Amino acid sequence: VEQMPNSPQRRVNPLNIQMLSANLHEQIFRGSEPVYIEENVERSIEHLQKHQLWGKEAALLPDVELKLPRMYGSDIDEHFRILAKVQSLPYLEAASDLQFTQPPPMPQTWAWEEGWTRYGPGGECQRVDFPEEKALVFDVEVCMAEGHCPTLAVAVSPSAWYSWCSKRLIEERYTWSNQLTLADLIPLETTANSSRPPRGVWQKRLVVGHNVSFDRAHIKEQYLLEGSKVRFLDTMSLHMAISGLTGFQRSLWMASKYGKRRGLQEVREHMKKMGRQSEGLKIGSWGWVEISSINNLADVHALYVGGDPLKKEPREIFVKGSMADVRGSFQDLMQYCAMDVLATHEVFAQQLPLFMERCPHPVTLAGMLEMGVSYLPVNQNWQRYLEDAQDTYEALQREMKASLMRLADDACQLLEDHRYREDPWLWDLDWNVQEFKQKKATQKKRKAVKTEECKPPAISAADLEKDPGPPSEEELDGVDPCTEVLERLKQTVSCLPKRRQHLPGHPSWYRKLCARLSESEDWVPGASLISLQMRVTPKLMGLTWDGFPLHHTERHGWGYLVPGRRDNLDSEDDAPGPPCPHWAIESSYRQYCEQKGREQPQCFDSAVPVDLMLSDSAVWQTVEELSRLEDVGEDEFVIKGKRSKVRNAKEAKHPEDPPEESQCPYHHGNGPYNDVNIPGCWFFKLPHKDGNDSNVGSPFSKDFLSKMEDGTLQAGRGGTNAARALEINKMMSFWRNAHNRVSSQKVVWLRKAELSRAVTRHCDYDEEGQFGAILPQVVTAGTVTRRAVEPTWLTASNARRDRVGSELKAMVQVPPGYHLVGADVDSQELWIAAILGEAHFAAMHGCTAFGWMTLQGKKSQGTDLHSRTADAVGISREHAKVFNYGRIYGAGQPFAERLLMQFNHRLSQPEAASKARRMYALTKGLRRCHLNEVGAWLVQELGLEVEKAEDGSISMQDLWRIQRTAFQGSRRRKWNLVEKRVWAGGTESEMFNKLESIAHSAQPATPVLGCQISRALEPAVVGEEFITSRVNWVVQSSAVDYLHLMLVAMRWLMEEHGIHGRFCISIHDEVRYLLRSEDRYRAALALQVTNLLTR
Amino acid sequence: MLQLSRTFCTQGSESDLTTTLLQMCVDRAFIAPGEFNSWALRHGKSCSYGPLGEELKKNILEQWWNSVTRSKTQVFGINSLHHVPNDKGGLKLVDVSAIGQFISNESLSKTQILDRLQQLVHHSSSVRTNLLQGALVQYLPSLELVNRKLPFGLAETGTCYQHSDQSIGGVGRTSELTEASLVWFCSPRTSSQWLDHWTRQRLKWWQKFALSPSDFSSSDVEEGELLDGASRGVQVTYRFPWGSEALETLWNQGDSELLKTHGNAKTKLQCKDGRKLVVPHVIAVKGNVDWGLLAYLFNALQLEKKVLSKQRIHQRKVLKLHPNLAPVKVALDMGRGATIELRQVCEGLLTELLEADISVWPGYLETLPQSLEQLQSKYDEMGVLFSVMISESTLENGLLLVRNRDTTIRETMHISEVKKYLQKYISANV
Amino acid sequence: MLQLSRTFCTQGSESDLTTTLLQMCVDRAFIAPGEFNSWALRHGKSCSYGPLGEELKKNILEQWWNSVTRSKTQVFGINSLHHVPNDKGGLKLVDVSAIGQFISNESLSKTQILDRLQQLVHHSSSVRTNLLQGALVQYLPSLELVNRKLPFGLAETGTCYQHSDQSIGGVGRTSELTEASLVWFCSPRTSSQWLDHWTRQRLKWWQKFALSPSDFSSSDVEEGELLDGASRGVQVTYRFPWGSEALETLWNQGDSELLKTHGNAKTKLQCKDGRKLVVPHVIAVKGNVDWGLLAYLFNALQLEKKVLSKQRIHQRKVLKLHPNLAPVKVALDMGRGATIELRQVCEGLLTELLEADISVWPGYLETLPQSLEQLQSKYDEMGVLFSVMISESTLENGLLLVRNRDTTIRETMHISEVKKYLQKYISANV
Repeated sequence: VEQMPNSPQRRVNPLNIQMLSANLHEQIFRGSEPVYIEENVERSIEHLQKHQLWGKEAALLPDVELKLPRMYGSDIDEHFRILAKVQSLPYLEAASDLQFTQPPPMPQTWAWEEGWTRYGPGGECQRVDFPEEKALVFDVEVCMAEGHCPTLAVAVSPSAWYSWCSKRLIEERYTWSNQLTLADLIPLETTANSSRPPRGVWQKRLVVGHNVSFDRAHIKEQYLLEGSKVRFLDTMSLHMAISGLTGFQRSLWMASKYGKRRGLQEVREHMKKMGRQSEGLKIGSWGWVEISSINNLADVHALYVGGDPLKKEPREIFVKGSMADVRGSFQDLMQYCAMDVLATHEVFAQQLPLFMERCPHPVTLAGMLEMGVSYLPVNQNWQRYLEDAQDTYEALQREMKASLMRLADDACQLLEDHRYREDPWLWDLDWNVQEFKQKKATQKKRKAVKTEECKPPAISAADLEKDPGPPSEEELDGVDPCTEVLERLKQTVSCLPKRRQHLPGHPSWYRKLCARLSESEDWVPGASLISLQMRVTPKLMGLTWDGFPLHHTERHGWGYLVPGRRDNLDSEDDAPGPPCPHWAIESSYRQYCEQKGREQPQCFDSAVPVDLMLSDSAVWQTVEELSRLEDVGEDEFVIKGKRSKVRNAKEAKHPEDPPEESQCPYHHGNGPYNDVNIPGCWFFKLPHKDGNDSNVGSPFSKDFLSKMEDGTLQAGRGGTNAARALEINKMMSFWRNAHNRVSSQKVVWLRKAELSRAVTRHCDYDEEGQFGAILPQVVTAGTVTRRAVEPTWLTASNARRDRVGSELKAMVQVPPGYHLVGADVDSQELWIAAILGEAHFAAMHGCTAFGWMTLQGKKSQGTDLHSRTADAVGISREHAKVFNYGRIYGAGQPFAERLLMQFNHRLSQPEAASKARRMYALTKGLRRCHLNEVGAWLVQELGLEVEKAEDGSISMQDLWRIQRTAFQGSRRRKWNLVEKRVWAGGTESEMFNKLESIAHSAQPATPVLGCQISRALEPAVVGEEFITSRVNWVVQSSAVDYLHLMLVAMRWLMEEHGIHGRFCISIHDEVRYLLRSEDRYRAALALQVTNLLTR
Repeated sequence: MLQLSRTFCTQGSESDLTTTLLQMCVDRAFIAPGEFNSWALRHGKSCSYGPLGEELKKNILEQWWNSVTRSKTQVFGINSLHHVPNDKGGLKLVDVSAIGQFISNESLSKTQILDRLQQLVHHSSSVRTNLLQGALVQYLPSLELVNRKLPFGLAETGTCYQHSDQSIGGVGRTSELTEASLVWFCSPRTSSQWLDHWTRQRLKWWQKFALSPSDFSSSDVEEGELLDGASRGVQVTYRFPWGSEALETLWNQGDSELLKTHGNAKTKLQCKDGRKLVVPHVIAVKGNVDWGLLAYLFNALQLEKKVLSKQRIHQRKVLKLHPNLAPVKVALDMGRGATIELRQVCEGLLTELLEADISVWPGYLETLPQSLEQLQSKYDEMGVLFSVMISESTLENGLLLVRNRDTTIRETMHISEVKKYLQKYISANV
Repeated sequence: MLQLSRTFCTQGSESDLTTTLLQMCVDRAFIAPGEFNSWALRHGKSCSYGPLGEELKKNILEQWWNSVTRSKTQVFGINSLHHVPNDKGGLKLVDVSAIGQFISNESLSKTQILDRLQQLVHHSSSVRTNLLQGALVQYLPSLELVNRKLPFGLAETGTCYQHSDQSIGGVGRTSELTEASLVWFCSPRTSSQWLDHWTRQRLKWWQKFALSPSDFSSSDVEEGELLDGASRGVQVTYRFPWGSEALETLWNQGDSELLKTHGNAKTKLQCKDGRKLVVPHVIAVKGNVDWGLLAYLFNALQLEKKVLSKQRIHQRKVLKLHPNLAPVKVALDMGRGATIELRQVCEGLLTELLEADISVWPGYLETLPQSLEQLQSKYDEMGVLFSVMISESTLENGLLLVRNRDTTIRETMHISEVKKYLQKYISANV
C-alpha cells in the first residue's frame, strides 16, 4: 500500500482510490484492516484499462480528523443492532403484548358521548380523557362531507375497548369552523385544553392501525412540535414487506380474484406479450396469487386470518353521506369501525412474527417506527401559497378558455360565402346551419287582426327630421304608445315552438361548443364548452407539425396531412365528406418553408422532458410501465426485436386496404397511412411514446410539451390566441395534476399555548402569524421495495418559474427559533449498485469501471458515468442521466430505443436501435452463458467448436448454434443447455451479474440488512417472471436499508448529544430534520457522522 | 381563408397601426377631433373624449372602483380638492386679472411689482399633481373610522395636472390626466406582501378585460428610477406598438411621506399591529386611466384580412372591447318601410333596454339610408356588441335579426327575448 | 315618547341645526375635517369629502347621469378638458417657478419683467369655470353622430373652478365645485317648451330622493339676474335653515353663445328642422352637486327626542337618506362568541352582498367592544339602512337580527334570505 509521506492520515487502496482517513478508520473498524488479494488487484487494473479509466488523475480530498462518539459492540453491525434494539424495545414489548393477548369482548352498544369512553368487561361505560394502555389498535372514521375533522374512532387495548365521538357529531350546529384546531382532534396523551401529558411525562406507546398514517393525522398530540413518544406500526406496510405486490401484479391479482375488467385486459395483454395465447395460464407462475393480496384491510385480513370476509358497505356513509346520515346509523357505524379494529388486531398478531422472520435486523423495525412520525411545519404562507397558486391557475384557465372561445368565434366568420371550404384545418367540420322554425298558421291570423287594429299612418321623411318638441305631460305620465306596441308584439312569441332552437343560425360544430341559454347564473355566452381536449381545438388553433396541418381520424387518432399526393385526385368527386382544399394546404406549407428557409434544424439535443426528470421514482414508473410491454428476459430480445421489425416493415408496405400504394417523396414520418384517403394528401400519424402503433389522443398531452417548445408543433393562426393557449397549457400542467392533492393537505393550526416555548419566546415570534403542521400520510413501506409512499410530498419536484404552484416544497416553513437541516445522498442508487458490483468482482472500491466512475469520475474530465454514456451514444449529458438510471432500474434496450426516439423524433428506428445497442454493449455488456452438464456433453457429442472465455462462458450466438444443431439432430427435441447467464465486457457487467444472482437466488434478500423479498416475488412462486421488478428490488430495497440505518444513527446521535429536534420527512434518499436553531450546526455534524457510519 | 394580423407588427406597420387606430377613434367619437395625433399621444398630451370615449372611460373607472372598493379588504372612497393649499413650486391657479392690473398700472415700481407678484403667488393655491397627497391628509380622520386598525385603503379617482417638459414656444405645457389612486396603509411587517398582493390584483384586473391579456405585464421599477423614499416600485405596463408604457404603478413608500405630511407627529399616526404600535407603511397604487383607455383601444383593435374573392381583399376593423367596457352594447336599426309603427317598436325596445342599464345606439333615428355593410363596419369600429335589425316582418311575427360582433353571425331572435339575452350576455363574466 | 322636531326651526335653532349637522358630518366621515364651518359653507367654500360623503356624492352623480342620459331623448356623455386653451381673464394655471425666476433674477428691468409676465400669462391655459363651454365646442363633432338632427344633448359632470369675491387678505380665493351639466340643442321653435320640460324633469328628480320634497322648489330667475344672451332662466332651490340656495339652474341661452364659440360660422352649425335649416338654441342645465349633497344631508337629518325615563332625555339623530343615495346600505356586526367562526360567516355574507352591489360596513372588524346602543346611534348618524347582527346562535340555526333604520325594529331573518331582501328593499322606488 502506497503511503503518502506528507500525510499520516491518508489512506489509499491499491487502485488509488482514497479511503477513510486513518483515525476515522480506526474508530469505526477498530483495527480490522482490509486485505487485498494481488490477483484481484491485477484483474481490476486490467478491467479499468480496458475502459480507459486506469491512471486517470483524481483529486484527493483533505483528510479529516474527528473524534466520533463511543460505539457499541464489537463491530459496526453490532453497534447498529444495539442502537436499534434500545430504540425499539418499549414498542416491541407493546407489540408482542398485542400479539399474544386476545382482546376483551366487544361492547354491544356504543356510548353517544363526546370524547373517549372506556368499556369495562361487562360493557359498562366510563368517560375517560384518553386510553392509557401502552399498546392500542386504533381506527378513525371521517365524514368526508364535513371536511377533515375526525368523526368517530374506536380503539382496543389488551385490556379494554374504547370509543371516541366528535363534538361535531354529538352537537348539531348551523356552521362549524373550517379551520381545524387541536380541540377538534382525538387526544391520546393529553387531557382536553392541555397540550402537556399528565405528570409531564410523555409515555412510549405503540399504536397499530391499517394505513395508520391516516389515523395518525387525526391525533391531537401528533401536531405538537415536540413531545409525543407514541410510535405507529402500519399493518399495511408490514403486509407490503411480507407479501407485497408490484403495481402490475396488483392488477393481475385483481383479475384473477375478481375478474375485474381492466385487470383482465391487462392480463390478456401480458399473456400475449409472453406469446402464450393458446396455452392458458401457466400454473407454476401463478402461485404468488395465493400467498398475497392487494392492500385493503378486507383482502389483507382474508390473506392472514381468513374466515368471514369483512363487511365494507357501511363505509359508503362516511364517503358519501352527511353528518345527519352518520348520526342516523351511529350504532352500526361504530360497530363497523370496531370490526375493523378487531380485524386489524388479528392481522397484526399474524403479521408480527412473519415480519420479524423476514426482516430480522432490528434496524428495519426501528427505522420504520421513526419513518412513521413525519411532520411538516407550515405557517401563514401555506394558505397564501394555496390561494396564490389556485388564483393564478384559475386566471390562466380563464385566459386559455377565453382564447379558445375567441378562436371559435373568429372561425365563425368563415361561414360567410363558404370560405371555410378553403381552410386547411376547418374544411371537414360540420358547417350546417338550421332553419328558424315557427308555427305558420297562427302567424297569419295574427297579422290579419293586427292590420285591422291600427293602420300605420304614412309619414314624410321631413316630419321625421323635425324636432318634435318635448313629450307632453300626459305622454310622460300615461302609457307610452311605444311600450304598448312593443308589448303587443311580444305576444307573438306564442308562434314560436315551446322549446327554442339552440343557435339555429350558427354552424353545427359551433353550436356543440355552446351551452344552451338557460336561467342558471353560470350560463356563459359563446363557445364556453370548448376545451383543449376537444377534437375541434387543434384545428381551430391551426396546429401544424413541421409545417403540416393536423388532422384527426377515428382510426389513427391525430396525425397530419402532407400535400402533394397525386394518385388519388381522380377519386376526389366520389370521396365521402367535404372536399379537401389540398391547394390551400400546399400553399400554407410553402409559406412555412419560406419562413424556415427550408432548412430543418437538427435539434437533437432539445430539452429533456421535465416530467422524466422529476424524480427517480418517475423514471422507475416509466420503466415499469414499459417493461410490461417488453420481454421478460433480454435473451429473447434479439429475436423478438427482429420479428417486430419485420412486422413493421410489412405493415408499412402493405397497409390494410390501401387504395393504392403511394409514398411521399419528401417527408418521412409515421406513415403514410393510405387508408385515409384524402384527395391530394397523405396522412401521417403523430409519433407516440409507446411506438408507432399507438394512436395519439391529444396533441396537448405532456409528451408533446417539448415538441411545442422546439417549434415542431406550433399554432398556425389566431395570432396570440393559439400560441398563448399552448403556453398556458404548459404553465398549468403542474397545478392541474397537483392542486387537489395539495389543497386537501390537512393543516392544523396551533394556538399560542400549544406552541413550544422555544417558539413563543423567540424574538421573531409574531402574535398575528399562524403556525401549524401537516402530517403527510406516509405509508412507511408502501411498495414492494419497502420504499415509503405518499402522493404529494414524496414526488414533489423543485420549483420552476413557469409552472404554477411548483414551489410546493418551499412552503414547508419552520416557526421562529427553528431550522430545517437535511441531507440527501448523491446518486444513491448508482452508489449502491456500484458497491454491490464491486463486492462481487474484486471486493475493492473502484475495482469495476462503473464503481470507479461513480467514486472518482469527474464531469470536467468526462470520466463520470453520465458524460461517458453521453459521449458513447452522442447525446446530451442530461439525456444520458435518464438512460443510466433507467438501466439500473432494469430497463432494457427497447426502453432506450424508445426514449431515444422520443428525445428526437427525427431519428429513424434503425438509427435509434443501433444507438441503443451500442450503449448497452458498452455499459451492461453482452449476454454470455455457462453451459450445464447437458450442454457440455452436447458440445462434445456434436463436435462443435465453441469459443470459451476465461470464466468458461460462451457467447449467445454459439449457444443458438448448439441449440439449432441439437434440435435438428434430435427429432425436434428442445434441450435445456444453460446453467446460468452472465453479462460480460461492459462497464456494468459485474454489477448486473451480482444483481441478477441475488434476484435469481432461492430467497432473495438485501445484502445489507438481510431483508427478504416479498413472498409474492420469490422465485419459488413466480419462476422466471417479474425479473425486472426483482432486479430493481435489489437496489431499491438496499437503499431503504441505508435509509433505516441513517434514521437509527441520527436518533442515537441526537439523544446522545442532546440535540433538540425531530425527524421531519424522508423523501427517498433525502432526510430532513426540524431543529432548534441553536442546535442546527451540531445537527449538521450529526448528519455527517451518520453518513460516515452508514456508508 | 381567414388571417388575423393583430400581432403582425413588422417595421413600418407600427405607426400605421397607431394612425389607423387614432383616425378610427376620431371618426367613431371616441376622441374629440383636434390637434391630437400620434406624436402628441406618445408624449403624454391629454385629449378630450367624444361620447363613446367618455362612456368607455366611465366604464373603466366604474370597473376600477368596484374592483378596489368591493374587495374583502377595507377600502374607503374619498374625494379631495383639486387645489392643494400649501405647496411650493409647480402649477398654481393664479388670478391673471390681478397680473393684468400690475401690467396696466404704470405707476408701480419694479419692487412693488415683484412684491405684489410674490404676494399673489403666495396666496394662490397649487393644483394637485397626484392623488396621493390628498389621501395622506385624509389618513388621520380615517383612523377614527377603522379604530386604528390596519390595514385599510383610501381610493380616489380624479383629474391631476402635470407640467410637461416638452415646451412649445419656450413655455411648458400643462396637461391633465385622470388618475385612479388607491393608497393602502398597512403594517411595515406585511407591506412587501401587500405590494405583491396588489400587484397581482391589479395585473389581473387589467388582463380581465383584455382581448390578449399577455400584452399586459408587470415588472419592477429599476433601482435608479424609484421615487424618493420608495423601497420598491412595480409597474403594470402595456405593450403599445411603439413600446411599453406604464398604466399603473405601485410604490412601497414606507412611512416617510406619511410622516412628512403630518409633520412627523408619530404618536398621532400610530396604529395597532398586534401588541405593537406602528406608523403604517404606505403602498401607493396609481393608475393612469387615460393610458389605460388607450391600451384597451389598442388591445381591442383587431384587423382581419378577409379574402372576399380572388382579387378583392377587404380589411375588417373590429374593436373587440370587453362586454363590460364597450360603450355601446346594442345598436337598433330598422329596415325599409319607415312607418311610424316600426319606429315605435324601436323606441319601445330602446326604452326597455335603457331601463335595464344597457346602452343603446339609436341607429333607427338615422334617416339617410346606408348599406348593411356600411352600417356593420361602422358598428364594428364602434365596438358595438350586437346590432339588432327590426324590419317590416318584425311587425308580423316579432322576429328580429341580432348580429354578434365577434362571430359576425346573424341569429334570429324573438323581440320578447332580446333584453334577457343581452343582459345575460353582458353580465356573464367569462 | 317620540317627537319629531325637524321642521321646528324657531329662532336660534337655525345655526344650531347647521352646526349639529356639520359636526355630525365630520364625525361620520361625510366631510373631511378642516377649516370648514357654517360660515364657509354659506359662502360657497368647497370642502373635501370623507369616505361616506364621497359615496353619497357618487350615488347622486350616478342618479343624475342615469336620469339625464337614459331618457328617451338622445343625450351623449362627453368629457372635456379641465383647462381651456384660449380664454382671457380669470383663473389660469401658471407655472409659478417661472415667476420665481423673474423675482430672483435681479438683472431684469421692469419692462422685461412685465414683458415676460405677459408672455407667461398668454401661454398659460385657463381652467374651466363651467362645463357649458366644453359642450359648445363638442357640438360640431357631435353633429356627425346625429346626422344634423335635432334635438340632442351633451352631458358632462366634473369639477369647475370659481374665483370667489370674498377676498381674504386682499387676494381672492379659489374654490371648486362639482358641476353636472346638460347642454340641450333644439330648434328655436321648441326651445321654450324644452326649457319647461327640463325644469319639470329636474325638479321631479330632486324631489324623488327627498325626505320632505316640499323643501325643493323651482322659480324663475329674475330679469335682472339673467346671464348675457339668456332669454329665460329657472332655478331649482332648496330651503336651507338660513335661506334658499340654487341647486340647479336652467338657462335658455338662444344661439348667441354657440355662435360666439364657433366664430359665427352659421352654415357649419346649422341643423335640419323639418325642411328648414336652423342654428339650434341652447338650453343649459347646470347642477351644483356640492350644494345638492348638502341639501340632501339637511333634508335627511331627523332629530328625535326620546324620553328614556323621567329625567333622561336622549336625542336620536338619524340621517334618513333615500335608499338609493345612502352611502352605506348595511352594517355587519358580530356578537360575542367563537370569533373565528363568526368572522367567517361575516366575511361570507360581506362578499355575497358586495357582489350584489350592496355597500356594506364591516362593523365586525371592530375589535373594541361597543354597546349596542352606541353602535346603533353611530349607524343612524351614518344613514345606514340596515344593521345586521350575527351572533353565536347564527352559527347554530342561521338566524340573524336585521334592524331597520327607519322603524328601529329588529327583525329575525335567515341568513340565506338577507341578500334578496336587501336587494328588493333598495331597488324598490318609493
